Amino acid sequence: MPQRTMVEALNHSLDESMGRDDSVCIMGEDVGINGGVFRVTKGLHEKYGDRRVMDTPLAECGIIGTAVGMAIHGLKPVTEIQFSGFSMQAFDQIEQNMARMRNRTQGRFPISMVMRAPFGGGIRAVEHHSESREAYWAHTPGLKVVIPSGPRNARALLNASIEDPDPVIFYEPKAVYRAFREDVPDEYETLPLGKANIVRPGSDLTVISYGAMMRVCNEAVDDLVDIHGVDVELIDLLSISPMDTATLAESVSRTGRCVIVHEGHQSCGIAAEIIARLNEHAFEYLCAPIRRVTCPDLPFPYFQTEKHFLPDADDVIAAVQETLAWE
Amino acid sequence: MPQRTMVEALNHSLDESMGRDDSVCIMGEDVGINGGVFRVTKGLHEKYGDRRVMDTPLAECGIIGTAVGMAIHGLKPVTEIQFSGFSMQAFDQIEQNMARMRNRTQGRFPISMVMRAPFGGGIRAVEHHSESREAYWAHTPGLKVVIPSGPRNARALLNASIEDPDPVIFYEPKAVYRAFREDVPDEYETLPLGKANIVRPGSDLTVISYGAMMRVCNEAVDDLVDIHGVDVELIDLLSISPMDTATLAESVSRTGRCVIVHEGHQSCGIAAEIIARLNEHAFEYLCAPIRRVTCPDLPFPYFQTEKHFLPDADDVIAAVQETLAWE
Amino acid sequence: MDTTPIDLGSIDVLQVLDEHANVDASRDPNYERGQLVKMHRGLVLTRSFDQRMLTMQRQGEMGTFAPNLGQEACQLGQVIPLTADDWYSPSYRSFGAQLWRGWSIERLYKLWAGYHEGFPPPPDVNDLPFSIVIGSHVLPAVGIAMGMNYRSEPNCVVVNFGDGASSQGAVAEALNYAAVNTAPVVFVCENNGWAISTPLSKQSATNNLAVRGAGFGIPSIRVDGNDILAMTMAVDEAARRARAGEGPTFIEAVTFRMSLHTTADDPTVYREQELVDPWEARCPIVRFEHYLQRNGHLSQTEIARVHEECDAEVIAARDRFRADAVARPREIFDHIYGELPPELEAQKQAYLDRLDQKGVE
Amino acid sequence: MDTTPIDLGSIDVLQVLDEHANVDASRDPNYERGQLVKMHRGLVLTRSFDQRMLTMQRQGEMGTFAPNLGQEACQLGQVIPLTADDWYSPSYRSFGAQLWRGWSIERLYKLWAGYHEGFPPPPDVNDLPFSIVIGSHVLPAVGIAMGMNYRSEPNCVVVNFGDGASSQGAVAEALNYAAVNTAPVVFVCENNGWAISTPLSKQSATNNLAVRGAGFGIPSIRVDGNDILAMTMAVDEAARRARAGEGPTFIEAVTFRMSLHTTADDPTVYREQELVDPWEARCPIVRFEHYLQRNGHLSQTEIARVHEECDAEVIAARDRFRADAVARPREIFDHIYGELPPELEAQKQAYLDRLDQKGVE
Ligand SMILES: Cc1ncc(C[n+]2csc(CCOP(=O)(O)OP(=O)(O)O)c2C)c(N)n1
Ligand SMILES: Cc1ncc(C[n+]2csc(CCOP(=O)(O)OP(=O)(O)O)c2C)c(N)n1
Ligand SMILES: [Mg+2]
Ligand SMILES: [Mg+2]
Repeated sequence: MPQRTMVEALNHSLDESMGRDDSVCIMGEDVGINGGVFRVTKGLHEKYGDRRVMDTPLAECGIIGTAVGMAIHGLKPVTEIQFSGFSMQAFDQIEQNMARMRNRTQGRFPISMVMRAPFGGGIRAVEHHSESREAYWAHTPGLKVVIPSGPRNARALLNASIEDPDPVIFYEPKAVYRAFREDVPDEYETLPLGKANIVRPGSDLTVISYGAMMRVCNEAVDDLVDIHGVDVELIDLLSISPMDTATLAESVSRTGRCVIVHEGHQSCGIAAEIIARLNEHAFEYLCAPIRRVTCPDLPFPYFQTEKHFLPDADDVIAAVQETLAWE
Repeated sequence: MPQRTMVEALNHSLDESMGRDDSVCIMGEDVGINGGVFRVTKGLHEKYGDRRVMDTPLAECGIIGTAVGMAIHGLKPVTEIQFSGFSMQAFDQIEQNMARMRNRTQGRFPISMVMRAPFGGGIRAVEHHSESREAYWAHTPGLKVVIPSGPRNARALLNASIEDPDPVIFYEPKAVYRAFREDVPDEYETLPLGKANIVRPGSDLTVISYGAMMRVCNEAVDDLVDIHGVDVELIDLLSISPMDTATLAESVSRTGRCVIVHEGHQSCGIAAEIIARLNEHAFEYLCAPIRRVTCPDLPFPYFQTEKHFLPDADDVIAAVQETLAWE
Repeated sequence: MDTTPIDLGSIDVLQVLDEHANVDASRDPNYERGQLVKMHRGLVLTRSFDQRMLTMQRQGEMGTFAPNLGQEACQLGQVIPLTADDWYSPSYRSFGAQLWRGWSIERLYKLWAGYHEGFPPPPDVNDLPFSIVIGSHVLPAVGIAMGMNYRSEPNCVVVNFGDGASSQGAVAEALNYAAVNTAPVVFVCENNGWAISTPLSKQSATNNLAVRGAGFGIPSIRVDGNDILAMTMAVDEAARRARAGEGPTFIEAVTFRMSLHTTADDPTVYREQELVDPWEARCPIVRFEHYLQRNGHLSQTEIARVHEECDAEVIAARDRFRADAVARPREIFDHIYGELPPELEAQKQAYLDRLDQKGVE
Repeated sequence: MDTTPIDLGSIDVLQVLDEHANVDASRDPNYERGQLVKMHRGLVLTRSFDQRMLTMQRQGEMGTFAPNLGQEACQLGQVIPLTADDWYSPSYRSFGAQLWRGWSIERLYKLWAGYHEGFPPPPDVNDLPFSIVIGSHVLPAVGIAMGMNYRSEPNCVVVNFGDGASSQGAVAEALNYAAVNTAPVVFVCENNGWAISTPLSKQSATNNLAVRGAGFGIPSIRVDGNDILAMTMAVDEAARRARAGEGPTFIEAVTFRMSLHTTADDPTVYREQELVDPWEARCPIVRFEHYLQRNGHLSQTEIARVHEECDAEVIAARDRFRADAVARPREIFDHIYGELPPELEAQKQAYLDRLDQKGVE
């Protein structure tokens, strides 16, 4: 199987999706001849031309708003927002039309479209380039929110998102874009939206994470298992909304302890929602407070300090140990 | 003491704040001679003129963006967004400048401004007029989020918000605007931001709510106390961010049980954050899962069905009884 | 500095029928009688509908809505030239256009009375739902037009918005996207002078809004919005250009909001009656009726009959609406996603259980 | 349809010094030698700074940044006419203007190397922080100008943004707010032909951007952005108008992005060298140096000395930067609110404890 980076895997997904379905098209800033600033759309303009790979003016609200119209007209736009921080410019169109059009029209106009955006920290970028605001979208009825963690699931989830009849926010952890390669088969592959992945089964404690933080968690879990002898269960959420509550609740009902790790801000973040659900579905099994390992409620800092701001493996290990020690 | 509706109390706050400080000014659509569509700014244009009460073009991003500039220049703009649903149009300026300017400039440009907006359901309005999306703002570092529940606290909190050195999202529960009158003293009065109010002390269970849902909760609590003999403690949050975690945790540590009531959507909503904090600060005292009584994860429906969509006293009573019955 | 700023000028207003129903013969499109009579009926029906709705609102049967009085010609003119394959994107004040496009009166009553089955466009009508969020429908309308280009379909989109909407950034982006993509879209900016209490002079520093389109490179014209012939001609020509691949047109339809902004509004607070009076004489219906009479298309008696028939049609529809309209609280989870995810399935069950407990149908 | 669309025309470009440094004597502002020499030094320092930063970036000392090569005259011209009481709102490519306004070289190096102490404008400089989010600074700049009106202060604001930024809805709203409020603001739209890989032809359907301002009723002109005399004069006049209560001006500064979009960009992927070549001859510095020499203001030797001095100044600043710059992770909670609320105090404590455990200063 070919080894691909996440960027290459995403590019492969776009290519195969466009090949399968003429209604799939790409819209965004610099996605054409330039292939996107991260090169995710590289070569697609050359292959599919101006009609299907559209460079847009520099206006994100315009990208999403016109894509909604194209989706109403039966196309499947895969839009790129250059950095997720700039999706704020499109918030109105996302919330008022993209997320709601199906409901507003009682099913007449489903919006089958994808908003791709690189998100998260770790690449030494200036301000507004490192946000993790997936909680905004998870709080917005009508959207789905998908976040892959590696090349193979990125490709399979993007395929599934493009096929999905509903609007999908597809956040790509840019710190993973070129971080490693993985086997990604040539044959078309999808993963169901709404399903979490138990990366490592375990019995002592459940760690739940997603996106680039999965790398941090993997590192922490390796240490916890190998050095500290803790049998951690590690879950990769993959889909933030819908969320695979059943898998999470089943896991924590077994382990009784849980640590949640993400880059997004703490207050009203994804971890809060997971805690609320575990409180509802696994309350009687909880042996310790569920801990949140997240970025603080601060704007993402200037990049000289970002490595301290972002959770690292030591933070996860400490949280796991404290949770285990709790009585 | 004069009896005032919430609208009158807010109007009084604006008037007295403008009287005290020439840098306080009002900006928004139809806030001038028309006095705002809910008449909150009634008479202020006549009294303070075009300079201090500014009708803006129909562009919310423009209202917030220019208000940020005015705040940088030392003014204290109190902006009105006609309905909170239209604040999505200003999301970029709120998130990127209003919330962050102090931090972006290392304290050089604090943004002392208020964004007022009527929010919530219950007035038989068309779509986009009944949203409760305070969780967006509570997830946005740099903002404060304040939600009064009656005329007197509305007036005192708005005064405090205008005085505050930081940007405040001030959500006004429009279902309460003219619902009842309350004694509101003529003398200037403030309430501290970040302090919850224990409306009724009790020992069996804590109900936490805010905004228009406080009326629903009051009704439910009256029944619970009088008819069902349950000694409920009722807390009015008032400040969503910062949140008075200490008061909430202290209460639930005493009662061991908790129900949270709000209009906002459930997933990643305010109740989720409260649960997460109680999990962190009162875990060992919890005798039952904390229940959420919220609107579902759906866009606010067309108004013929809104009364079923919104939580009512029966829903609160049922949740309280289920929580009490849990073992 | 001696460079001359670009001259904003003020472009002439296209007019066929003047206030006194005098015809500029050189421009008269000379539509056939059948067409003219249909147009007239459309105007009258719009007004009957609107007035009945106001009564119903005052009686508590309707939610807040935005009356259309005086803007009927703008409304009709912008959709008369459209085919069923063309698309239309209405504002919340676009009743006239919606009725012409095939929205039934009952549907519109249901919509404004808050029944969700009234919101979606009728099954065979290529319309967007109206937009309450000012200007938010304009980008999707342009997107549909871009979709027509994508599929090489020779159709077009007409999108309606107000003078107030022209201030929204999203509308500016829509103009630009349409222009750079040569999208087959006709922007009809219905300048009725007011955005609630805000007059055009506070909305824009220009004395006309057609320059706005021009600033994005879009051929832009001003049209007398109270002249149904001028409106129809202008939109017809713009639609033709659009379908022929010549791109967007910006039409500023100059009219006046004769009535309340909405039923929640009291214009006496902010505008003098003197501003309204001159427009009484510019009534688009009276003017057109003079034209029809003068040209022998309709007699006074025939005209009166049209008014009666329209009133009767509206009342019949109101009665059907009264008989028909039922709130359907059990349906609110039906259209949020293609398939309901488990968490929403659980929320739905809890919600339905609550309805059961409360004995709600 | 026989109504003429509004003519977009293409307005002349204001120029004093042409490509060959020929002067249009009727326009020459005849600045004093002292002023001219200062302007020259500003241009050269900007270029030295920019080139050094590129070297430092390539050596891993800097984050991604956007080189300024070829746009130095635009940069300087837009701030030379400003007083310390006027405000300036830079883009991320506005080094030249920032240096002139009093940002030290070290501060800018710190900024682009990701040290938070580099971000805020220097204490006594009335500048906004530069904006990374395209166009998002334009509304606040207009707001400051509205604040000047509020306080009847006779100052103005200059705000700098690119051709790409002209597509943002928020920029359109800013133009409109400035126009309706007669705000003392000068919009300098630095049209360098490109927004990353997107040429103007994909950004706008117009062949110039000055019409954009005109569409909002703002006096608008095009200026040769590579001619420092024309730029300075145009901004000077616009600032004078603004301060005199005559409202905003829109200046399209026509220039060219000679270098990379940013250091993360590779323009060879999307543009032909042939498009760049003609602009080599239009270098704003060389052109101005010819003028200075021809008018006897500076000799070739003096000019060479300026270049050396600027290079030395930049290197000295770089050395100070290297000695000075320290990451301060303990400060990240310091400026989020006027007073830290309890939940953030707790988060701060946890964060500081973590730093302690990890032995981070
Ligand atoms: C984004 C947004 N802001 C504010 C409102 C409230 N509002 C409803 S109608 C209106 C005025 C609209 O004026 P205009 O666009 O001229 O249309 P008209 O009502 O005159 O038809 C306003 C401010 C809204 N619906 N949407
Ligand atoms: C809102 C937003 N969208 C996208 C970007 C990514 N981006 C950074 S610079 C740039 C091009 C800007 O072009 P222009 O405005 O012409 O300025 P220039 O770079 O030419 O100086 C883009 C798309 C951004 N920073 N902000
Ligand atoms: Mg209007
Ligand atoms: Mg540019």
